[in-house]
Amino acid sequence: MSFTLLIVQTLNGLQFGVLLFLIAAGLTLVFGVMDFINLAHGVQYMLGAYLAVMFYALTGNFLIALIAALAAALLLGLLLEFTVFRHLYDRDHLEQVIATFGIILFLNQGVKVVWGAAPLSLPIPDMFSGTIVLSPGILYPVWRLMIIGSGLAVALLLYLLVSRTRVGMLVRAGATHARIVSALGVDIRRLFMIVFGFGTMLAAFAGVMIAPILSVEPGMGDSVLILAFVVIVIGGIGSMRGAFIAALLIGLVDTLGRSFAIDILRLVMPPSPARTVGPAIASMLIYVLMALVLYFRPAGLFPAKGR
Amino acid sequence: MAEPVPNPVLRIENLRKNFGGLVVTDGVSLDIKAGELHAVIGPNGAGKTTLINQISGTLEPSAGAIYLNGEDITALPPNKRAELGLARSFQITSVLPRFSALENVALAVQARSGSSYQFIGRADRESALNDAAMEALTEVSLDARADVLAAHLSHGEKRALELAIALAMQPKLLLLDEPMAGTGPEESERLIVVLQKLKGRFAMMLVEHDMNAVFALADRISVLTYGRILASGPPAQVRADPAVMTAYLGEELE
Amino acid sequence: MSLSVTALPRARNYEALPIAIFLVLALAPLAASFGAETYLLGLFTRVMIYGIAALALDFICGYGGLVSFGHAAFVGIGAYTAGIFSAHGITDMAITLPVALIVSALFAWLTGTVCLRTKSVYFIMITLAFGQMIYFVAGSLSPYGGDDGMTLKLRSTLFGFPVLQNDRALYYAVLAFLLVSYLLLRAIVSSRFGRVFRGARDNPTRMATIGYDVFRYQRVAYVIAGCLGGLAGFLLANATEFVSPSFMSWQRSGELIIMVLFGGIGTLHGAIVGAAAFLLLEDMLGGITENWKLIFGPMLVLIVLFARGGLLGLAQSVWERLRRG
Amino acid sequence: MNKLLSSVAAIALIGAAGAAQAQEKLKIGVVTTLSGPAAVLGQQLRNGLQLAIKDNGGKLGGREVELFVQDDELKPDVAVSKAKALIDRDKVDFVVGPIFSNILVAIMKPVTESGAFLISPNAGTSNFAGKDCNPNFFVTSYQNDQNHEVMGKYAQDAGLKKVFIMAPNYPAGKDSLAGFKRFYKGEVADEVYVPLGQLDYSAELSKIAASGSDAVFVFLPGGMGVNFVKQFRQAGLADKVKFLSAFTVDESTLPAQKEAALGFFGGANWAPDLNNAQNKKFVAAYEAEYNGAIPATYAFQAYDAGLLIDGALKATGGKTDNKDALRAALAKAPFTSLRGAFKFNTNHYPIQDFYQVKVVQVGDKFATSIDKKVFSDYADPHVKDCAMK
Repeated sequence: MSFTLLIVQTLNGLQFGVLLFLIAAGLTLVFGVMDFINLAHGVQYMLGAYLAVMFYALTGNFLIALIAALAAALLLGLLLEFTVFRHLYDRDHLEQVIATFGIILFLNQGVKVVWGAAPLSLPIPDMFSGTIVLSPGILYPVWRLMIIGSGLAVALLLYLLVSRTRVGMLVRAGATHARIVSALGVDIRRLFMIVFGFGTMLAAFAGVMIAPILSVEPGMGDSVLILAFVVIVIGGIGSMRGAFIAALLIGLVDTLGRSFAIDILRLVMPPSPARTVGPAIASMLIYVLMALVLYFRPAGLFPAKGR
Repeated sequence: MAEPVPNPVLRIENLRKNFGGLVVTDGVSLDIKAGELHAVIGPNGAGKTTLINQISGTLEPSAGAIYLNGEDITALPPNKRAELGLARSFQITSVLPRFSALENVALAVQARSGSSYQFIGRADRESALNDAAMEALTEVSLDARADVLAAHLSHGEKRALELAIALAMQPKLLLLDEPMAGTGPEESERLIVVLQKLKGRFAMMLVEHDMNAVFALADRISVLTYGRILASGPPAQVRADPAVMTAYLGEELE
Repeated sequence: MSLSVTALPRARNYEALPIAIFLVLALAPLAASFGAETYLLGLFTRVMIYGIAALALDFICGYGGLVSFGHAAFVGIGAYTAGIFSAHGITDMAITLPVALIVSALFAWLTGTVCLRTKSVYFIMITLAFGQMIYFVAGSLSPYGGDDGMTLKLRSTLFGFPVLQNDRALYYAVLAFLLVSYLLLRAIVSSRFGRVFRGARDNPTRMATIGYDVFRYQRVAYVIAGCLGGLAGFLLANATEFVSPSFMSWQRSGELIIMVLFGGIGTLHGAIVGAAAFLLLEDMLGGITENWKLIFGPMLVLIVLFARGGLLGLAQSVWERLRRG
Repeated sequence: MNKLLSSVAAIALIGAAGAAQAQEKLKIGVVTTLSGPAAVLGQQLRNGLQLAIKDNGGKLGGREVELFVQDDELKPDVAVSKAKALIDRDKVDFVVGPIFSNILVAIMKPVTESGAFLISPNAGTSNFAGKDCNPNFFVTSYQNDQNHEVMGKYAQDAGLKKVFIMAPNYPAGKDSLAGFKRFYKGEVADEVYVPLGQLDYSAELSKIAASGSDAVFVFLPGGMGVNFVKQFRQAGLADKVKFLSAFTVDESTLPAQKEAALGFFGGANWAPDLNNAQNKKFVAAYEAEYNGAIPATYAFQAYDAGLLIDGALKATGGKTDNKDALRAALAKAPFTSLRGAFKFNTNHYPIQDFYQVKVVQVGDKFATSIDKKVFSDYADPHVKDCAMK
């Protein structure tokens, strides 16, 4: 458990956290402003990755693939919003869950029919494909640093958008007092579309950025979706700041837990049971964290007021 | 301020509530005698509902104490206060929409008669519960609408239903949070008659904007502004109080 | 978020439908004996077992407004109790079933104490959290097969007699458990307790000011639902002669919610219809094409968009339209 | 979609051949994983068996074949239900499958107790090789530990000093590392179990880098392997640390791993370039039939399962009603395996050669290639616990 290893793992946790934030940001916006539970949000992440693979195969240029994938994901997202989601906004949460779960089943299978069941991959753009030396013998992939950097940049951009622009003001107001916002004569439907489209793009962006690291396969959004929900619930629904802090917290706890749980358990038990129990405990950590947070703060770390 | 009353049903001592920097209840002290109807009036935002919420226990005060029949209830949850004889109506109608009017009231009766941890036997066929509930509905002239779902009642009927629920609890103190709000003149008139009939049976605290109702019903009036009690006393005295005149009542009474 | 108040008084088919459902279930083995008996019996046994779990979920969800996203955890606990006992050679259900129920109840009591402090979506997520925890615990039980699960050597016995060994006997035992669960929940729903529990969904603040400690009532209901989930798991282990952590994955919890909504939430018998519809569709569509989810997914969307109140609601509105001509 | 079409085509073909002969069709059930990320393995299994039937003119053992394919969804209880459907509704004589050990454990009882034969073209757990061996159960693949043992033997023979080993935290994962350590006697830098389905290996990669190992040995099937291989390469470890594996780099994952896996090693009982005429024909036919995809071991073992059924039925004259005769015929393994020498041990698990294979580029595709034979006529050690003689 050397110090360099701790630093590397912290970076890894940060990278994972930033990725979660990109997904959770859209989720918490849509949930907070529209009171809409969109389970299909994870599918948007998957679509982003698949579209990037497709456009990369067509153009051979990562940047073009990224932009095209974002545009296509936005179009698909808006298409879904138009055909299905907008009819669900005034339904209760349970119905939203079921309908969007149906969308997940459909799109997971659809992706398999279109692109096949085999995992696909997207290469890292050449200029970012190397590693940098953190300390002698310890390398760190540049692309992971890129993910951290771009994620933090998006977080900053979101902060400025939400705190400095009119749409951002409406979004903040909408997260706490949706009825008042609609009473102000704001075209709530248009606001919803903007928010939804934006959330979709963020998820797709996360999918594109992670595609060079993870395999692109049907169902890749499912586990991420659950984690994103954990993030927004810990952070407090509708709170961008909460989502950011909770995402980093989950990323760090999960990564550090996985790498050090066994070592810590070895201090108190023999290595063999530690190896068996360790991974189970490591997998459980984030859920334990969520249960603890909700026990002491039943509406998350940064509860939106008036909710 | 008014003299301390011996053995009041409700005594509030120096109650204080702040949300962050905003002080909503600012050192309120108040007594309600047995059988008395005590009205609390004041402009919007004076902290009247906040006060009621603290008394009924849905909101925790920042400082001060609340006594019901001499017992300190400041830290008790709402259901315990209800068991001790505290009933309330809500400013925004608060009934059980999926239950019939009769069942709404029967639930209140049930809370006071025997255990509710009975898992078999149809509750809606227990005549003891239904009879008592019907009695309360009759008192508020809602007996004809007993089988209608609460969600389908008119606004005035829902306000009456709230009153019936409170009655069925056989309270020692009833908190009424703007019972006339949103009702038409005719329905208000009817509610005033009902309340007049009930007066004296138990202590009541009435928060109300409708000054006709307040002056027709109240034994004493306290005026609340910015979370403080500005004046307190019999209606005639409050009406004559120059501070009240300028601060609040003046314009409205003229 | 409007309240579906209108869905309440449907007294007429309230009685006819459950009777029809149980009649069909009671007679199904006769029909099955004309072909593919073990398979059909097995399939319907599974339907009824998931029916019990879905019933329990409908009870807390449809009547109490407590949407649990971790209900499969109880199914898993029941199944693992049966499995672990069986691994140690104890199969008598006079011992194992009560233990399964008690363990489920304890888990429900403990987690309910934490979960019920939260509301709405937070409740959904915290129940998920506990479901995931117990899922990972089961996966780490390496003496009992770990992630692979394990085969039960024997089905449960009663006082030494192998009463469930025969598929048909198992079928009718499960049917009996389903009937008892259904009748029990129906009784509870309309009892004093059930009325308080239902009231707590409509307006918890009002219930508190009338004098009810809402939390305690909800926790008791949660324990009841947990016990029935455990019962379903116990039976599932016997029916498949196998236990596995996958019984309690979050996907399974999600499927239980779908079953409840599919049939028609807040009706109890709707949960049984939903379980049947879900499992039979899965089986049939799976037989038509391996891409059956391409059909099933949109079906869920359509049900939500156009058939409020699930299949029962749909059937009812079609029936009423026909009657009016 | 093309798969659906091809299965329709296969059925049509069977139908055309069927007109000539009125003998009752041979019913074979398939239990395989066709949904979720692991579907790619399940499809290989199904494709391999279908190809074997097609290459035999739609017949096995002289009888037309009717194939019933069931998706187990990787859920054990669903698998049990579908297996019962095959036995009971469809009256199959053989069940071929599954991919995963946990599904095998679940369906063993319902299938074999009914008298049908279960032929596993992949999963081969140690309990069914040993104390729980079953007369109606045959394995055309291997005992699960063996590919790991190949790598352990290789690491030992190559004189590797320090190896970092890793597998998912489930029974097959534990068997895997135990198998490796059975032959590798050098220092184990660390033994790591990750949760099944883990996608990001950043934590483990840092540990590998910090451990100063000569080599890693991993067992990370499916998508796990795709991710690990890519991240291993990205972390810059590929040039410093030798990559040994089982079920981690094969033709089902290489289309996604591509260059990232070049030069990586695996242990296997077969590779597409195994040099015999029958195998070459099979690989070419598979590529032609399934959109140019190179078959992986799952496909070849399923193809062999088809050949096994064919050979045994020829020996019984196409009859399946005498189970004992059929069992005896199956046990003789009366067919020429694509891997060459093949026979069943008394526990009905194969005795066969094992190889170290290496990832190479073939045109614009990637495949494993035989590098070195590690074991000859190798049998699993669990057979001593099996009561069958």
